[in-house]
Amino acid sequence: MMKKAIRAIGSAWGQRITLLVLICIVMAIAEPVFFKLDNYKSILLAIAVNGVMVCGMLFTVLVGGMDLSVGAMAGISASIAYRIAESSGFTTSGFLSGCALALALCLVAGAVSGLLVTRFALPAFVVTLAMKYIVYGSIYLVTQGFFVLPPAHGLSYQVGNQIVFSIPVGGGNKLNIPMPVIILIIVVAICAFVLVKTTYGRKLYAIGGNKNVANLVGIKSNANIVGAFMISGVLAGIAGIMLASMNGQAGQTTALNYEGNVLMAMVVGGVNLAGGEGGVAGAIFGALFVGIINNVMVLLSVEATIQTFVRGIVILAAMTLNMYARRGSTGAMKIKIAKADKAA
Amino acid sequence: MRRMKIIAMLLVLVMAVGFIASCDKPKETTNTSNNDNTASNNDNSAGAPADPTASSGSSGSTGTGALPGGKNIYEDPIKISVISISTAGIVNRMYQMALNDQAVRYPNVILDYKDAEYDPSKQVTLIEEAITQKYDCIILECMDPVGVNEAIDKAEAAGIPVISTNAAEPFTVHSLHVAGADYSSGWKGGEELVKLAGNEGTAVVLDCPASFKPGARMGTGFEDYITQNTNIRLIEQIPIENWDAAVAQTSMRDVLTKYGPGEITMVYCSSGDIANGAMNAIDAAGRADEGILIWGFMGYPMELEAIRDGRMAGTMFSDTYTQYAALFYIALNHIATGLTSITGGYTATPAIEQPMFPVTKDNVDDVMAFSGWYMTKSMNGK
Amino acid sequence: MASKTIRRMISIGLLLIMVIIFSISSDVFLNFGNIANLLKDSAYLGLIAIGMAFVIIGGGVDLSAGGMACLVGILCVRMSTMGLNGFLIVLAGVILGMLCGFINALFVTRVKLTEFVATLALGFVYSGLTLIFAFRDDRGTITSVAIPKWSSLRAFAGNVGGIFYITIVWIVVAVIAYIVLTRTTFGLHTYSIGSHAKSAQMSGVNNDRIKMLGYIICGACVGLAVVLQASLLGSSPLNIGSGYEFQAIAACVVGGVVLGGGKGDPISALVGALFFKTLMNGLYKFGLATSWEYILQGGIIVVATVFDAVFNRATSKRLLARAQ
Amino acid sequence: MEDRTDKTYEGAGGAENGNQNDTVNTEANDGVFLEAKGIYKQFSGVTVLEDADFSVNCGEVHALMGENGAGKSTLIKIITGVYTKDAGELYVEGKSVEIHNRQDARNLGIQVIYQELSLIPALTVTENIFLGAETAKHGWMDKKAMRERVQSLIEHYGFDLDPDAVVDTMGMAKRQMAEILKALAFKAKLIIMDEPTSSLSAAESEKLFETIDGLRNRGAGILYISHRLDEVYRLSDRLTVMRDGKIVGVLKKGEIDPHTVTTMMIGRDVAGDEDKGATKRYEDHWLEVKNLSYSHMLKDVNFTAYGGEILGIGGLVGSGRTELIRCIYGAAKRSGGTIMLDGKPVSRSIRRNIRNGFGYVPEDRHAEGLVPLLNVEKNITIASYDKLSSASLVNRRKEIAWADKAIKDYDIRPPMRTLAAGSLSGGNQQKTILGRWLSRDLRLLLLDEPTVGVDVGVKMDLYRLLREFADNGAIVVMVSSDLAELVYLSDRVLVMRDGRFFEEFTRGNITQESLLLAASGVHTEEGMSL
Repeated sequence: MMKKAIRAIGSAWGQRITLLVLICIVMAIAEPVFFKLDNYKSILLAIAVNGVMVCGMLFTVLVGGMDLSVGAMAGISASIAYRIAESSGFTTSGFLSGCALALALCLVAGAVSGLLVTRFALPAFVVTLAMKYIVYGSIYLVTQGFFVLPPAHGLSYQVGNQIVFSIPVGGGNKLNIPMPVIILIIVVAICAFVLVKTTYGRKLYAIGGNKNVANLVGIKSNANIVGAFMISGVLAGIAGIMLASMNGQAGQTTALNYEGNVLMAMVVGGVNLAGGEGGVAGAIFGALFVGIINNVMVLLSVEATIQTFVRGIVILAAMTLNMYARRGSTGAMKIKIAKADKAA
Repeated sequence: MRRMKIIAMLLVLVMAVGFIASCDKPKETTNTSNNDNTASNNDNSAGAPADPTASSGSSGSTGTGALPGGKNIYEDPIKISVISISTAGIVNRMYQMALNDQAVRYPNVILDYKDAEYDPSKQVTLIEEAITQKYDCIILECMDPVGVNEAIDKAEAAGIPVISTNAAEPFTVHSLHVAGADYSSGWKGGEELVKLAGNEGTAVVLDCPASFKPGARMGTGFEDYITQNTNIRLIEQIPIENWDAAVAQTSMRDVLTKYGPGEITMVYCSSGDIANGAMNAIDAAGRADEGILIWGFMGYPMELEAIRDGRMAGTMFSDTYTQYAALFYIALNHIATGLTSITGGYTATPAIEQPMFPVTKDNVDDVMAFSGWYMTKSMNGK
Repeated sequence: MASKTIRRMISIGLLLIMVIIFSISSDVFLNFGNIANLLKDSAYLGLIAIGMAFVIIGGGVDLSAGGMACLVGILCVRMSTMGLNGFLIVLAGVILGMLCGFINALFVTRVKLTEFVATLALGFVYSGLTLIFAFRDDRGTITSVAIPKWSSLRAFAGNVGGIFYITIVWIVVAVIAYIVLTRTTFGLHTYSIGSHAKSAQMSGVNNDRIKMLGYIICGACVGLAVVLQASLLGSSPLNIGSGYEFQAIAACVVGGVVLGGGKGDPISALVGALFFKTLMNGLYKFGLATSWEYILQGGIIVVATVFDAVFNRATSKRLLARAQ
Repeated sequence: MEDRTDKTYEGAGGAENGNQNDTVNTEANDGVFLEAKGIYKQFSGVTVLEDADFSVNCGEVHALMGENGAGKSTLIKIITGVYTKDAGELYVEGKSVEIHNRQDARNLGIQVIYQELSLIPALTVTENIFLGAETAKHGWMDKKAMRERVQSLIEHYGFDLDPDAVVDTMGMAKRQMAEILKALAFKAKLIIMDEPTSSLSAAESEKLFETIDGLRNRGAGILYISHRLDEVYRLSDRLTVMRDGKIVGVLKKGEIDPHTVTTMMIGRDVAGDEDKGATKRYEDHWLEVKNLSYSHMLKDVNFTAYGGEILGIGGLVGSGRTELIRCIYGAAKRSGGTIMLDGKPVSRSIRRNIRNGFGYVPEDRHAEGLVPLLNVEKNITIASYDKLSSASLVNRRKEIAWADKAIKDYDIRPPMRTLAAGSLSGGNQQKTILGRWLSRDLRLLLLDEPTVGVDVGVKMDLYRLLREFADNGAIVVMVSSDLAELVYLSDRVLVMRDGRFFEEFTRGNITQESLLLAASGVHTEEGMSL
C-alpha cells in the first residue's frame, strides 16, 4: 500500500493536492479566515485576468513556443477598445465595436509573431520579446499617453465589475460571482474543450511532441502554430479589456509586465516549456496556486519586504518537488511496463 | 583566414579609439574636472535622512553677487528637458498637460519629455544627455535620491539649473526642490483622518511597491504620524506591486476577508490608483456602508469625484496642475537670470513647500472649481 | 572568410553607419562628452551581456541576471558603509556573483530543472533577498543609502582622459572573454556543448562541469558590472538590475550570439550592447517620443534574428552546394 | 581554467614531435593487433554473441559482414568498450586487456567511426579533431600546434580538407574524411568503420578506398563493416562472416566471391518458407511511377505496383530508396516525373494523400514515427481524425474503440491505451505506428525498413499483418535491407542502385544471393536487368 501511496503522490495531481493540503494545514492553524467562502471568491477574482492570459499562452507553449507579448497585447487591446468606446460615448454598440477592432488587432499581431517563428524558425522567446517592445511602444501612438476612464455604468463597467449572480449561502450573506470570474470560467471551459475534445487540440499536442511526425501525418504544423499565437493574442486582448474595466482606467500601464505572473503560473502548473505536455487544468492550477500564495501572504500579513522572497522560494520548492516526484513516478512506471511485457 | 580575425579585432579597437580622437575637446568644463570636488552634500546622506517635514519655504542662502544673466526667454530658442520616473502613468500625463498649456505662449521653448522606465541608471543617462545637448533647464522627477547626485552636480556645474519635483529630493545641492510633499501629505493625511475618526481604531496602509519606498514616502509619513501621535493601531502594511489598481483591489479584498465589519477604521492609499482599487474592493464586498475612511494622495480627478460621491473620506490635495504650470515659469526665471545652485552660491537646496490641504466632503466642490486638473478634465485630451 | 567574422563585420558596419548618420544629423553626437557617456552607459549593460553570452553560447539562458545584480549591488553598498577597501568590495562583488551563478548551475545540473525555469524562479529569489538586505531607517522602513564619500569604492567612478573606468573594464573583460572562449579548452568545450551536446559528451567533454563554469562566469560578470555601476551612481538603488536580463539577451541576439548555442562570442555581445545604446543615444537627440524607442528596439531584435536565420541558412546551403 | 588535459594522450602527445616519416609505429608490422577469443554476450536472456573468435592484424583491412542482427554491432561495441563482454578474452598486441569504456579503447589505439558522425557542427575540423584531448598547458590551447598537426596529417594522408573549415559548411564526404582524420590523429592502430560509404558518391568512395589502402600500407589495422560486397571484395585482406551471433567463417582475399559469401550469410532456412501460391493481383488498382527524378538522388525511376501485391525494393543504404518512397507520399518535393494511382495523378500534399488512402511507416521510428509524450491511443488515432471526428469534434467513444481495436488487432503490449508511447519496446512502437495506418482502409501502404530493431517474434507478426493486408487488395511498397524479409514477403522485388532501378525479380526466383549481388551491381540470371 505504501508503494502505491508514493506513486500517487508522485503523479502530477498527487503533488498538487499535497501542496494544497500543506497550505490548508498551515492556514487552519495560523489564519482560519482563509476558509471563509468569500476568500475563495476573492482569490478567483484575483486570478481572473492572469488565468485568461495563462490559457492564451498555454496554446503557444504547447506547440513548443512562448508568448512574452501577452502583457503588451492586453494593454493595447484595452487602450483601443476604450478609446473607440469613449468616442461613441460608451454606448454598448460603441464598446462592442471597440472590442471587436481591438481583438482583431491582437489576432493580427499574434499572427505576425507566429509567422516570424515559423517562417524563419526563430526562437519564440526572442520574437515575442521584440513584439512586446513594439506593441508597448505603439500603445502610446494610440493613446498619446492619455487614459480613458470608463464610466461606472454600461457594458464597459459590467465587464469588470457586474455581479452576475449570487448564491445565497445561509446566514444571510450571499456569495456573489462577478463577471471576471464568469469570463474566466467560460474561457477555461472553451480552452479545455478545444484542447481535449477537438482535432485542433490533438494537433497542437502532436506538433509540440514531435513536429516531424505531425507533418508526416498530414498536420499543417506551421499553420497551426500561427493559429496558436493568434489565440494567445486574442485571449490576452480579452484579459486586457477585462482588467481595464476592473481598474476603471485603460492606457499605457494596463497589464504592464503581466507576462511575469503568467510564466510563473505556467511553471508551477507543470506545463512542459518544451511543448507537447500540459493541460488547461494544470496551467490554471498554477495561476490559482500563485494567487493563493499572494492571498496567504496578505492574510498572514507577511512583512512587505520579504513577500517577493517568499514567492520565489515557494515556486522554486514546488519546481524541485515536481522534478524529483516526476523522476520517482516514471521509474515506477517503467517497472510496471517491464512486468506487463514479461507476463504477456 | 586567421588574418581576418585579427583585422576584425583591430577594427573594434580602432573604432573605439577613432571616436575619441575625432571629437573636439568640449569647451565648457569637462566632466573630468568636477568628479572629485564633492559638492557640499547636505550632511544627512549617510544614515537615515531626516525628512524636511516642516521645512517650508526655507530657501538656502541666496548668493549676493550679480547673476551672470541668461537668455532672453521671449526670443532665444530654449530647450527644457523633463525627466520623469515613467511617462506611462496618469500623473505624468497631467504634468505634461500643465507644462504644454503654458508653453503654448512661448513658441521658442521646446519641452522634451524623457521616460526613465523606472531605471535609475537611465535617469543618470538622461541628465547627462541634457548636459551634452546643452539644454537650458532640467525638471527632474527623481527616482533614487542618491543615484542622481553626481549627474546633478555635473548639470549644475554646466550652468543648467536642475529643479527636482514630485518625488524624492536628491541629497546634493541643486537649484530648487519643489517638495513632492509625499512625506508631509502622508503626515497631514494622518492628522485629517484622526480628526474624522477620532483617536482610536485601526489603520491599513496600501503602500507603494517595496522597492520604491526610498522615493515615495507618503506611506511612511502617515505611519510616522499615527504611531507617534495617536493610539490608532496600524494593523496592515501592504506593498502594491507596480502601483497597480487591480493588485490594490485584490489586497484590499484579502484585508476585508481578514477583518470583519467594523474592524477597519481607515485605509491610507499611496496613490489615486491604489485608492481606486481599495474603493472598488469595498464596493464589491458590499461593505461600503461601514464607513471605512479611505484617504488618497495627490487629488486625482477620480479621487475628487469619489469624495463628492462619499465613497472616499478625503485626500491631500495639491493642485499639481498649477504647481507644474508655476514650475514652467520658475524654470524660465532660472534660464533668464542664469541662476543655478552654483551661481547662486547655494549651500542648501531651496525647497518650495507644496501647499497641501485636505479635501473632504465639505470643501470638495470648490476645490473642483479651481483645480486646474479637474477643470480641464482633459484627462482624455479633449 | 569564416561566417563568424562576416557576421561581426556586418554588425560593426551597421554600427558605423548608424554613428555616421547620427553625427551628420546632430552636431552634438560626436562630441567627446557624449561619446564618453555613451560608452559608460553601454558598459553596464555590456558587461552583463558578456556574462550572458557565455551562458547562451553554452546552449542555455540566465533569467536571474537582473535579480542577481540587485542583490550583489545592495550587498556591496552595505560593505562600503562598513568601510571595506574599494578593491576588496569589487572582488567581493565578483565572488558574490559567482556564488549566485554557482547556485543557478546547481539547480540546472543537479536538480535537472530546465534552464529557463530554474533561472526564472531564482531571479525572483534574488530580488526578494535584495529587499531583505535593503537599508532600513531607524523605524525599519526601507531607505536609500549612499556609498559614503570617504569610501574608496567611490574611486571606481572616476575616469582617465574622460573614458570611465567601467568602460575600460568592459572592453578589457570583453577581450579577455574572447581570448578565453577562443583560446582555452573551456571555451572550446562551451562551444561544443552549445552546438551539439550529445556528441560533445561522447568526445569526453564534461557537459555539466562546463555549464556550471559558464553560469559562474556569468555571475562574475554581473557582479563586476553592478559594483562598478553602483560606484558610478554613488548607491545601489533597489531596482538597479531589474529588467537587465532581457536587455542583455536582446543585446547578445542583436550582436549575433544565437539563442540555442554554439554561435557568436563576447565581442559580438559587446557590439550588440553598443548598438542598442548608440541607437538610444542617437534617438535622444531627435527628442522622439519614448514609444519610438521601444518600437525601434523591438524592430532591431526582429531584423537581427531574421537576418541571422537567413544568413546562417544561406551560407551553409551555399557552401554545401559547392561541396556537393 | 579547467585543466583537464594534463594527461594528454600518448597518441596526441606522441604526435607533438610530428616526426616526418609519420608511420603508425607498431612493433610487428604483420603481427596480430587485436584478438578476441570465445566472446559471449546476452541481453535479458537472448544470446546475442556466442564464442566469437576474431582477430585483426596490423597493416590489414579486415572486413566484417552479416545481416542486421547477426551480432556485428554487438562485437564492435564490446571491442570499443560500449558494452562489457559476459565471457571471453580480449588481447591487444598480445597482452590480455579489459576495455570498460571509450577511453580505454582510445588509449589502446582503437578508434571508431560510427555511421551517424560525431562531429560538432559549429567547430572547425581542427577543433573537432582535438576536442576532449587538446594539446594545452594549464587550459591554454596551443592552437598553432594543433593546426600544424592537422595540416601535417592532411598532407601525410593526402586528404583534401581545410583545417579551419567549420564542419556544418562541409559536405558529407568531407565530414567523413574529417572523422577518419580524427581517428588517425590519435595514433589509432585499429580504425573501425561502420558503413562509411553509405552517404558517399562513387567518386568520394573511391577517394576513401585510396585512403584506406594508404593506411594499410602504413601498418594500421582497419575493421571495415559493410553490406557492399563489391567494396569488401576490392578492399579486404580477410573477411569474417557472421550469422545469428556466431562467426560462420573467415575467408582470405582469394576466397572471397559473391556466391560463397551470400550462402554463408544466409545459410539458415527462413521459418515457414513454404511456397505460397501466386497471389491474386488486382489489375484495377495500380500505382504507376514514370521517369521520377529528385535532386541528385533519383534519376528517371519507372515502375508499376498492383493491388494485392507486396512490391519489395532492395538495394543498399543511400541508393535512393527512402527518397523514392517520400516522393510518392508527398514528404519530398520531386523535381520531375509523374505518379498516378488508378490512373489519377497523386497529389503532392501529404494531407490529401492520407485522405485518399495513403500510409507511410518511416525509417527512423524516433525522429519521424512516434510522438513519445503522447499515449499509445493518440499515436494510433493521430492520422485518422477524418474518420473519428465530425465538424472537428472528436468522437471520444469512437476514438477509444478505434484504439482498442488496433491494440487488440496488432497485439501491442502492454495493452494499456493510456501508456506514453515513449516507454514501449521497439517492436511495440513499430506495431503502434503500423496500427496507425492499418486501422484505416488504406489503398497504398509505403514502408521503410519496417522491422529494424524489432525482435524476431514480433517480426513474424508484422509479416503476417502485411500479408493479410496486401491480400485484401491494397498496394504495399516496402523498402528493406533485410534480404530474408524481401524474399519471404515480396511478390516482386526491384533492386535500386545509385538512384535507378537496376534489376527486377519476380516471385519464385527471388533468392537472397541474387538480391545481394544485384545490390552490388552484379546481374544474375534470375533477374531481369532494367
